[in-house]
Amino acid sequence: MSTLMIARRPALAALLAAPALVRPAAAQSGPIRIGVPTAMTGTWAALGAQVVRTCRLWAKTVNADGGLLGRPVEFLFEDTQGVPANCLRKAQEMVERDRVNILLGLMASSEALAVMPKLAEWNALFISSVNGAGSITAEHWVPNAFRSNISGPMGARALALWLRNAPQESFFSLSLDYAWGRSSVETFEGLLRGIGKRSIGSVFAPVGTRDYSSFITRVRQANPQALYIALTGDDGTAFLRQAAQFRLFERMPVVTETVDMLFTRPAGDAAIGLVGGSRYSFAFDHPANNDFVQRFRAEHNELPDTYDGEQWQACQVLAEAVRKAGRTETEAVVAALRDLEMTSVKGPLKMRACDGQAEQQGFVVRVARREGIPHPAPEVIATYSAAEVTPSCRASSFS
Amino acid sequence: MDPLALLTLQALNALSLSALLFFISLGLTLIFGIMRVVNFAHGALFMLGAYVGVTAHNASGSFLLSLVAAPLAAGLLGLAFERTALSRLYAREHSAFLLVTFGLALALTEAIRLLWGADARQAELPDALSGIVFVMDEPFPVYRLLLIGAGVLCGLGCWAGLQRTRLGLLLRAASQNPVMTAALGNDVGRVRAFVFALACALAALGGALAAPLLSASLGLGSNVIIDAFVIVMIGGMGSFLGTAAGSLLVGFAQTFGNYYLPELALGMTYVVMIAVLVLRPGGLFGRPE
Amino acid sequence: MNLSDPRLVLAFIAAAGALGLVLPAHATTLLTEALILCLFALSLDLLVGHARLTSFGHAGPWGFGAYVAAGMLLAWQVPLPVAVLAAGALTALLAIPVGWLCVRTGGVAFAMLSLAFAQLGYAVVFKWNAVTGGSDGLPGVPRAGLGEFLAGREGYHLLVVAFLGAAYLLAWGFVRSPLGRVVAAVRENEQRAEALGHDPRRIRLVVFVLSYFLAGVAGALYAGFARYVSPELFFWTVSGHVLVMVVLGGAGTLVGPMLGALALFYMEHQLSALTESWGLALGLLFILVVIFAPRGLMGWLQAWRPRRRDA
Amino acid sequence: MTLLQCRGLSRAWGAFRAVSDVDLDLAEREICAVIGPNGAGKTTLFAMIAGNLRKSAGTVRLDGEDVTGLPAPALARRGVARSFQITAICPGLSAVENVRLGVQARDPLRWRPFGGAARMRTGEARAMEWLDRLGLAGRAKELAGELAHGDQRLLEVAVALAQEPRLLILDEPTQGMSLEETRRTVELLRQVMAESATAVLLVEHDLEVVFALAPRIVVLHRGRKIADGPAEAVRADEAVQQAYLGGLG
Repeated sequence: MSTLMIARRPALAALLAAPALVRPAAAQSGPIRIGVPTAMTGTWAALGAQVVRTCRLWAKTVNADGGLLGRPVEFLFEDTQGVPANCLRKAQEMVERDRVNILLGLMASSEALAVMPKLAEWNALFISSVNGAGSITAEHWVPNAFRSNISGPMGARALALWLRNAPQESFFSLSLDYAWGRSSVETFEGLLRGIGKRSIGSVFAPVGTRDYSSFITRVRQANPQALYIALTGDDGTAFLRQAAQFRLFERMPVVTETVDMLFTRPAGDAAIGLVGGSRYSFAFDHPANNDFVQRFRAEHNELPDTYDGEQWQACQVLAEAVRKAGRTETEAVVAALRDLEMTSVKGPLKMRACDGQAEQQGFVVRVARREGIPHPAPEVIATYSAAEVTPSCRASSFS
Repeated sequence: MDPLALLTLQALNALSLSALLFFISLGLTLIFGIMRVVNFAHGALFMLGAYVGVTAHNASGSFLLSLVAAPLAAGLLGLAFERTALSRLYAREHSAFLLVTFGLALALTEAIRLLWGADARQAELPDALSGIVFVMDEPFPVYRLLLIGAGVLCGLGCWAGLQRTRLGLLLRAASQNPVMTAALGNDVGRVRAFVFALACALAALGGALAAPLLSASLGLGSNVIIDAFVIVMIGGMGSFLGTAAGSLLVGFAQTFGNYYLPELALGMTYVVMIAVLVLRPGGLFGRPE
Repeated sequence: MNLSDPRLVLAFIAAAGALGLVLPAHATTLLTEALILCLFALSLDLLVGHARLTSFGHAGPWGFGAYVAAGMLLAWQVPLPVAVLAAGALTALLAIPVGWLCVRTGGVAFAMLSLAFAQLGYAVVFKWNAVTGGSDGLPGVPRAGLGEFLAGREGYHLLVVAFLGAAYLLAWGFVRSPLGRVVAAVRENEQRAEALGHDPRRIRLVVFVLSYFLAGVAGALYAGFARYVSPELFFWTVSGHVLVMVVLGGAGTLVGPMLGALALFYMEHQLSALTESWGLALGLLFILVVIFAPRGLMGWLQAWRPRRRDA
Repeated sequence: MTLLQCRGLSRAWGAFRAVSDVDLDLAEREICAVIGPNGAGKTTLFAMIAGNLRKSAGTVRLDGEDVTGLPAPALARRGVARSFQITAICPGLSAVENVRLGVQARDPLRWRPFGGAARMRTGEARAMEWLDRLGLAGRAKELAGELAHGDQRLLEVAVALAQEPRLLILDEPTQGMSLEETRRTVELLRQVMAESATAVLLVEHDLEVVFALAPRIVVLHRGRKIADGPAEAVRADEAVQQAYLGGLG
């Protein structure tokens, strides 16, 4: 049983080698190489750390019982800092130097959008494990691209379905002025109309905003019955902390498209009461999920967060497709992925052929103080069927 | 919320942002004023201050102690860096400093990631500081009032230090004419070491004060440096008064800009910066080189 | 063996071209990107090395050239070489008003003004979703009108080598031309330059426009290379990066910055492949290089011969 | 034909009137020295004439053309060359390169962005001639910044002469030079003035040099012109002696 190998192929040898370095035919015998060009340093480092630790845990688990198709799984990690230019370079290098034809775990949506047009040229396939931008499986979709994770619009849809029987009527939206923020608010406002509620305005803070006081004052001035925010990472933490200091949440509940412990934990008590869609929750009671949570706590003695769960699911989807295809060539795995049905950490899942989007259940969670957990953590308060939360083929909105 | 309350609230918001920006840019203008050096590592030092502050606060339970620990740690690091690297470069061109501080920024950012890991860190404010006070029956955080107070206090303290004390005289003399100051028997090398350490300490103090608002995270460094550059440029490089004015100008421009025309906010700061630099290359209060 | 002898440098560039045909696929791709960065560093050296105008905003023309070329290639499928030259020309056109405002100042004020313009470019590109695709950028930039070979990896590599060689000759010729000598005079002593009948501001503007032209060409070549442009191209870290390449290589020698670009690109690539904390290693390396190699790599390489500063 | 015609030149900083109401005419090929105690306004007067300093009042006409408002580069292009009180040369370039820039200054194609290699060579040869005449040929390849102070002054004179100007302004050219260098400079200046149509305006404290070179002397005192005429007459003039020569016989 070969142990887990994280190959760091120094490019030095390759670049200086006069005759092209002949790579052993990896196709059928050697390890199954999976490329993960993600943000290990820089502003996205915390998210990248979750992707990397879960890939390592999954490889360890799979290799412990014989690997995939009898071959060990090997992840190649490269740091992109969340910058599309770096991601392109690293991904191309993995494809051309290390004969990688499977890419997972890209961090920023802009990185995914940069890599996707090249998949055909590289004859490689890409499974988005954490990217939320709706356009990945809509106008920018390309064959060989799939998405196992819940998209931004799907999260907003689940939230809207929960809000149908919530008392609040008027909503105000706050997000950052960039692609994900704008599409998230747009989708949410569309869904509000669908459930007979109204949006009384929205504001987009410039990227890099650190002080949210003027936006908190604006929300208070608009005085909605509920506030929708599309903020994550450092921005989410900063807003929650500052809004709590202004006692904003005593006036109105706040809801969000996706609740990650990544930004609710550093917000501390300020996050209690936050309701939102969830792309993955450790609290979802399901045998496959409980097994994963138990393994994760054994390895890291902390609860898996959004990006851990979604990366594990992406690996599960890939494994299922490879087993179904019986080999790892791109065309075979892509064919296997189309209309693939399986059970994942989020319950039943079906990879749609027409746009590669995984049809799966949607969850709504609330952050609360829970016994046995040192910091406020989400609990599942509603689940919605795949049919209810997944947009139609190649669409990112719900007509 | 009636318009007057709104205006007062926004003014207080702007003042608290200006105070934060003042702490951030003070260290940068001090270094530039005295040593004509642009410190690329300023953002990383600010981030270091946030991390050390949060860790000290959680360890000791006292927020005040974190406001001492952070500047101390960064000051010592600054002193060590100045003695080992910077002191060899004073005879060299500006670009040497730029590259050395760029190197320090890269190394320090990665060192922080290795020491504290990738996740954001935070500490809960003590109850005394996390309360609110009602301004025209609208809640306003006590912590932000403290920030404004600390900003004014630190501003007066630095102004008095520079204008009223012998050390202040020495610093100003060294900034205008290092050769002559040295000729008068002062060890300009030690003055520069002290100034660089003090500037690093101030950057870290800014970080420690910002931590309760932002929590300590790896993204802190890169955004802060741009605001600091803008303020120091608008106010006037090396001019203490200019930094205070620049902080207020940018604080109010961002707060009210974000409120009334958020669409243009991102580009507006730079338009203001270009206008000032074109009309007065030395900045509002600085003296052109 | 004088390292800045143009014939030697052109041979060096041609060798890089030939190497690209031999190396394994991914190594060629890396080399192509490195050569584009050489062109970018060369463009900045005209400003920093020859006019002693340290710019903190060289990502401005780089990003602008990339977006103009991407727009032309996506919208009208203009042949790539035409798009690259047109992008350079438009960047040079933009450089006239921008330059007129920047060159009236010097030292740090110039650095900050150039930084402000580049950040303004970042803000505009970030916000103008309809045209620039906002934060998602413009994916799928076609290598139009190049035909089968040139659009391929080796072909594009040779195209970049050709542009780099031409740019080097242009810069080398300019530096030695009568106007180039006047630029040196303005750099050395403005008062003397005025007494010789030259308006320092106008002379600096000429260098500024030429530097922005080459930076625009480099950006456009990058757009064709990566087939993707995003606002990050304008960010200040890119300006910091290319400035480090110039200073690391040795400002004012045209060849030095190109060496600096290769060295920095290669070090970053190697270190990030070997360790996650490549930032720590690279940062410490910069500090050591600045202290022990005062005039950068070129200074170090030519250490045994006193440098003649007629360049 | 009058080359230079200054009428009512004045310059004041607030209340302090550095130069007040000075008229000065200079014919082609005429050599005139301007003397006066320190602070008499000599350098200020020259700065106004050469366009380095804006005038508070007065007009300057060169070859009949009103050049009052023109900046220094425009005047330089009209044939005015000068050296400065504080030596202004290009320290990072070699001595011969400095002088070659002087030769290039009057070349119509001086701003060609490419080529011009042949022009460069002839320019450099011409520059070597000037360096030779000033005894600096030996140090042609050295960086100007590394030359001795006296040599740098010589070099600056060479650069000005290389421009083959119609009006040459020299601001204390021999200040800081050794006796030998001063003698060589005076000899060269006299030779150049004889050969070419260059008019010279000279500021100099060393009276031997003044009387050796300048047939005509203008005396400034507290910004006003108190004497203007042939050297002998001025030497005898009562007011000049009283104000400047301190009653020297």
